[in-house]
Amino acid sequence: MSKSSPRKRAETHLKGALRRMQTDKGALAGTGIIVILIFLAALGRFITPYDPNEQNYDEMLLPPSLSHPLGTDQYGRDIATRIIYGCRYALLIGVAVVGIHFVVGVSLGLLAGYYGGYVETIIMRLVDVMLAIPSVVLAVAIAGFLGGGIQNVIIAVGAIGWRAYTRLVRAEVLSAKEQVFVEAARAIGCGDLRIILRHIMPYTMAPVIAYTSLGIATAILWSAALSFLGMGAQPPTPEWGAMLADGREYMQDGWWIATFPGVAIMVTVLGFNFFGDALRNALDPKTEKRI
Amino acid sequence: MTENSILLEIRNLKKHFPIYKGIFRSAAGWVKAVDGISLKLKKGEVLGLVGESGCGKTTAGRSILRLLEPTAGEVLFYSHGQAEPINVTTAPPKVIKKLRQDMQIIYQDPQSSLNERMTVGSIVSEPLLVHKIGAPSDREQEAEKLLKAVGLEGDHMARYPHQFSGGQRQRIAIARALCLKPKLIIADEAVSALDVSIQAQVLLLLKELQNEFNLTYIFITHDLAVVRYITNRVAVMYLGRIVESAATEELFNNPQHPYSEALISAVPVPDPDYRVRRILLQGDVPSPIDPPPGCHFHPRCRYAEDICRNETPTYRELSPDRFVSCHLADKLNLWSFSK
Amino acid sequence: MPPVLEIADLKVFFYTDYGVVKAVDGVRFHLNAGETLGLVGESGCGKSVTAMAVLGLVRYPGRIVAGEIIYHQNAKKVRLSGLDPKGREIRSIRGNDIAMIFQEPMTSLNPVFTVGYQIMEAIILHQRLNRRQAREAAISMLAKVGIPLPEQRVDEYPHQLSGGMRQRAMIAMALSCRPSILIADEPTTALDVTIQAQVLELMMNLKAEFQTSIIMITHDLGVIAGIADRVVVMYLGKVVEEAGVREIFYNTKHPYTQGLMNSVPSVRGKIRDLKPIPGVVPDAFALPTGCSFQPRCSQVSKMCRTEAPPLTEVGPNHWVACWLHS
Amino acid sequence: MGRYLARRLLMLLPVLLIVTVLISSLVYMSPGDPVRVMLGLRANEEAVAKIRAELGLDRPVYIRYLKWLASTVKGDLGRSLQRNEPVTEMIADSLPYSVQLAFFALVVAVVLAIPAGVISATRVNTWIDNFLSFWSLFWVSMPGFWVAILGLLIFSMHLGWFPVSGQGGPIWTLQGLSYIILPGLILGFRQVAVIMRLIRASMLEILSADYTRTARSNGLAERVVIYKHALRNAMIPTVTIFGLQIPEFLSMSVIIETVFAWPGMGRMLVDAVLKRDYTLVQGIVLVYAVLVVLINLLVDILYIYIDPRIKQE
Repeated sequence: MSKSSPRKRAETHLKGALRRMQTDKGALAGTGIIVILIFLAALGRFITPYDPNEQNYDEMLLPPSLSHPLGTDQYGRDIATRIIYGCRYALLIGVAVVGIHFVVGVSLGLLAGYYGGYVETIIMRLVDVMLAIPSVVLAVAIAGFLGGGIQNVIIAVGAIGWRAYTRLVRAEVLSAKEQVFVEAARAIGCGDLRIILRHIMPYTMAPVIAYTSLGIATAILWSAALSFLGMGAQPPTPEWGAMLADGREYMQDGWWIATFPGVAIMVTVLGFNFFGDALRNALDPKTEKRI
Repeated sequence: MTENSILLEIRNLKKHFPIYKGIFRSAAGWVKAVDGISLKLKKGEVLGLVGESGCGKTTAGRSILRLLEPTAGEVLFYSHGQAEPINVTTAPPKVIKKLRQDMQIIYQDPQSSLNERMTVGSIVSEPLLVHKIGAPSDREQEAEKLLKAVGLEGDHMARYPHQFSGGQRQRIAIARALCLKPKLIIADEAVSALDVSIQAQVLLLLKELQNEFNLTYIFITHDLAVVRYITNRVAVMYLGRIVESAATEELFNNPQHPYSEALISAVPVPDPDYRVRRILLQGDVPSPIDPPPGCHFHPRCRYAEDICRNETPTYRELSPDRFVSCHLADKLNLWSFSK
Repeated sequence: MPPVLEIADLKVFFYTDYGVVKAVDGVRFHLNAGETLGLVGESGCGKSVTAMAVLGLVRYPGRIVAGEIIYHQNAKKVRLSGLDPKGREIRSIRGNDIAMIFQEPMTSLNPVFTVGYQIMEAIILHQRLNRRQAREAAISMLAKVGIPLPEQRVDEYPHQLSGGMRQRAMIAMALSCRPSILIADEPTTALDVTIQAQVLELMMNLKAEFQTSIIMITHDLGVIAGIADRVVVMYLGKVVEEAGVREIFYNTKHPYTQGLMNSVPSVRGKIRDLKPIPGVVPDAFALPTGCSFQPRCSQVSKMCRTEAPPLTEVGPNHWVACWLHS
Repeated sequence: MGRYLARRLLMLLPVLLIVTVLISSLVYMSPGDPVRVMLGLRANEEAVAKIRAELGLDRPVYIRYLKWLASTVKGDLGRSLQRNEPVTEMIADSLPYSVQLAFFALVVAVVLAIPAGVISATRVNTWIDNFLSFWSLFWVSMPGFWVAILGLLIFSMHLGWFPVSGQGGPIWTLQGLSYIILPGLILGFRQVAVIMRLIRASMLEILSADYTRTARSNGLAERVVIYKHALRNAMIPTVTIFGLQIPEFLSMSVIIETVFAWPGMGRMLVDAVLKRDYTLVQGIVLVYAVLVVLINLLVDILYIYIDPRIKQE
């Protein structure tokens, strides 16, 4: 009904999306969580009086209290402090990993979708190969062989997630190519580069951008999993996954050790998922099936 | 240059699409979308290319502009008073780019032929930018002038396509097509998606612009009433071939090909007293992958004889400027609609 | 002829995020037994929504907010507008007493079931036949609508049929329970003109055989002129003119109907100049005051701007909603 | 149909071949010497050299790869560097456990997700839809290993409902079942979330499709329209995307297996990586790839059954 009524028409695509997002509770919650996360990552050190790594054997395994709101771990370190310092790692890993995914995935997707033929065959076979190996299996293999450390986690998780972007972008480019405006651009004499950058790219970006937020969530989950398995950030780095792994043996002595880092991961991931979900719905309710 | 000189000549143009099958994706067959069409187009003429869906009219239009690579044949474009025409089918990319200034296209669906992410101003002036014509401010002025010429306001420049109705979008598309001052415009079902009252507005506009800018049109459509209204000459296509071409009124009054006859008789007439028994064709259009032998139309033709089943009819000039591709053309007494 | 369907003061509104769209705003017409009623108008005039309302198929965010839809089932009067849209009563009427065919033959059949199965489903539901009998009935319906090799086609999937064949299958499905009313929503718009001629001919033949009354929704005045007995013209959710088909074409009263007539070229007769209606259809969320056609009307008066004209009878069975004629 | 499957099978071979190249090169490029890990830091050079020669590690990379490939084709994946047992046998021992767990979880997922997705789509924007949507987003956002740990902590250690971890015999015995329930449910619930979202999205689109309108206009009951006409169509995109989700599903199972000390392939993989048991890792990754590829083939077969348009090909 009334698919293009002028009232609706008066909004630009982006404005409409923003308006829809403002009324979406999930989007508000997501935005709130992300803002808090960025705030803690930037200014968290000024909030907490403790050092994240200093061991204090007088205060081992203390339950949550006023001075240690989330308790202390087996080395007497304040868990709240470590979680606050962990925000930086979560954001750093999430953004860096998605950066790799975005650059690699989007350019391969554009190439495959636009040129087709052999270029497409080669790229998509490569994606098939990558899709044949379960992501954690591959990430575990890569991280395991590269050795631990944040940097290697980023490489390992970065190496596996781009395939989703390639598929997504390629599908979008193929649908863009069926849009008459792309042929219309050729009809007025546009070259390949202009068509890709000016006409196709903007068309494909809406779902990709929404997916990016979901991608950050996934990247944080995977990297925490790697750290948890002992192939990522190494103790005493206050990375959430590593904290969990570290405190796992003490969980019968103190439920708080394993619980709160997990809550931190969950809330962060939930925030990015909320935001990405809302963004995706706002930009195009139909993209869900294309991924 | 006289008004009657040739602008475009199409010689035996073909476009076949391969159908891939199997592991090695070898071509298992061909869709003969356009299978050898020849036409001449004079300057200032409006040529209608009509036929039902799948007859190849749209593919023909795109092959003429070389938005699709033709499989065979020649498209000769006589521009800039040169004695030697440009062969569009073989011209190098540079020449093609230059040629885009002379040949433009308007599409059927104004929803998808305009880039949603660009403002109307930049859509209309993009051709100038691509061909590096004028300074930015000139281009903007030109775009504004064009928008006014097609009946829109100058202050629509900063808006986006989705803020306009279907008819207005089609006006924007027309402004873009006019931007490079082309000599030839191919209108591919340009008014088919529009509501009746809006369609009439756009048809009138196209007619006005033709006089104003001295344009030549190829009007691709399935709507015979529109064709009769706007064209001087018509070519009727069936399964990738032209079965008949003639001056518009000639064709509508005295079709010489059984398909044209049936096609015209099938069009509903907005007049309750016009009662006529229609010629009902049997069955559907056959697949262009495996068209019937002989005359493509023979399985549905009520006059078909043995020769039609076995021999492909030649496309011949029956009388001056009147071409038919039917074995029986001069023997049949087809329905005359001239009363 | 007694009426089989009466619609009075029907209002269907859509409550969207952007505001209320009065898609159907006080529509009034009736359908007589055995006649073909043409419902004409451009996109967005509410003709399809009216049809959907008859069967209770208006979907969220749309709602029937007022009006009566009365169906004369033999001697009984059934008030369709009062029935629960998901309830048993309306369902026993859908497809059985009142059937519908739609514009898009390509998407109107379920791709995962065979054509025969989809026809049988309605037959089994409404006629209490067993599977074998229903299958026989489906095959004979397919034969009736001119589908070659019906015993074979009955087991084929929609994608194996051409557009024309699918529309025939839709007609077979719609007529399989011998409905007394067939609502055809732009049934030939998506078809090629030679196929359209076949399908229209088929519909008219079957109408005679099955004694079905038809509401033919279309924007094509040619189709209307060819098959309708009576015509209702709609603009922006309202009926602007209603009359017999010759009366509508030769004694056109409403300026909008006149504008439509002057906008269509024809393959017959003298080539006339087109005189299109100026302007565009107004924003559905902000309808003009008074007569909704007044911003585009060439014969507008002061009255038109302030007050909506009522539908009045200007000749025998000729109704017009225009201040020029009251 | 047979030819279609044959073609699909044939297309899988190059994919698997490239997978072997990929994992082998990963192994060869990685730093650290497995022999030294085996023998400890204080091993003397001679012993190292000897073992290297024994294992064929002194040969050029491509020869090692080709030899490995040749024996792999014959079903011999080499010997574990750590335990000196045949990798093939080790995998054959652990694979059934992984399959059991995955199967249990999938059954849980499908049984719960389909009604949840349908309910969500048919009651769009009501409290139940919002609740289910939130619930699914919640599950997708929770780190699997953390849920597993919490589950262990609460249900096994604290409440004592289930055994703490490990595996307790065939799952058709009560004891075996008691071991699989917790990891199986945790693995399954995440998939419920994923599948439910897919079904909801495609149902929403299909419920406003033209053919749904046709079904309604024929007088079919809403229940028939939803569960027969719409759901069957909604399964098409759902199955497609679910096929793409298989690797993620197996990924999660690796983590769950590790936390619950489930004696499957996933746990063995993590172990092997930590101990730099390259031959074992190579073997397991290959088997995982074969699994993914085979499940995708199964999905394709399912697809033929659901979507009649495929049969035509």
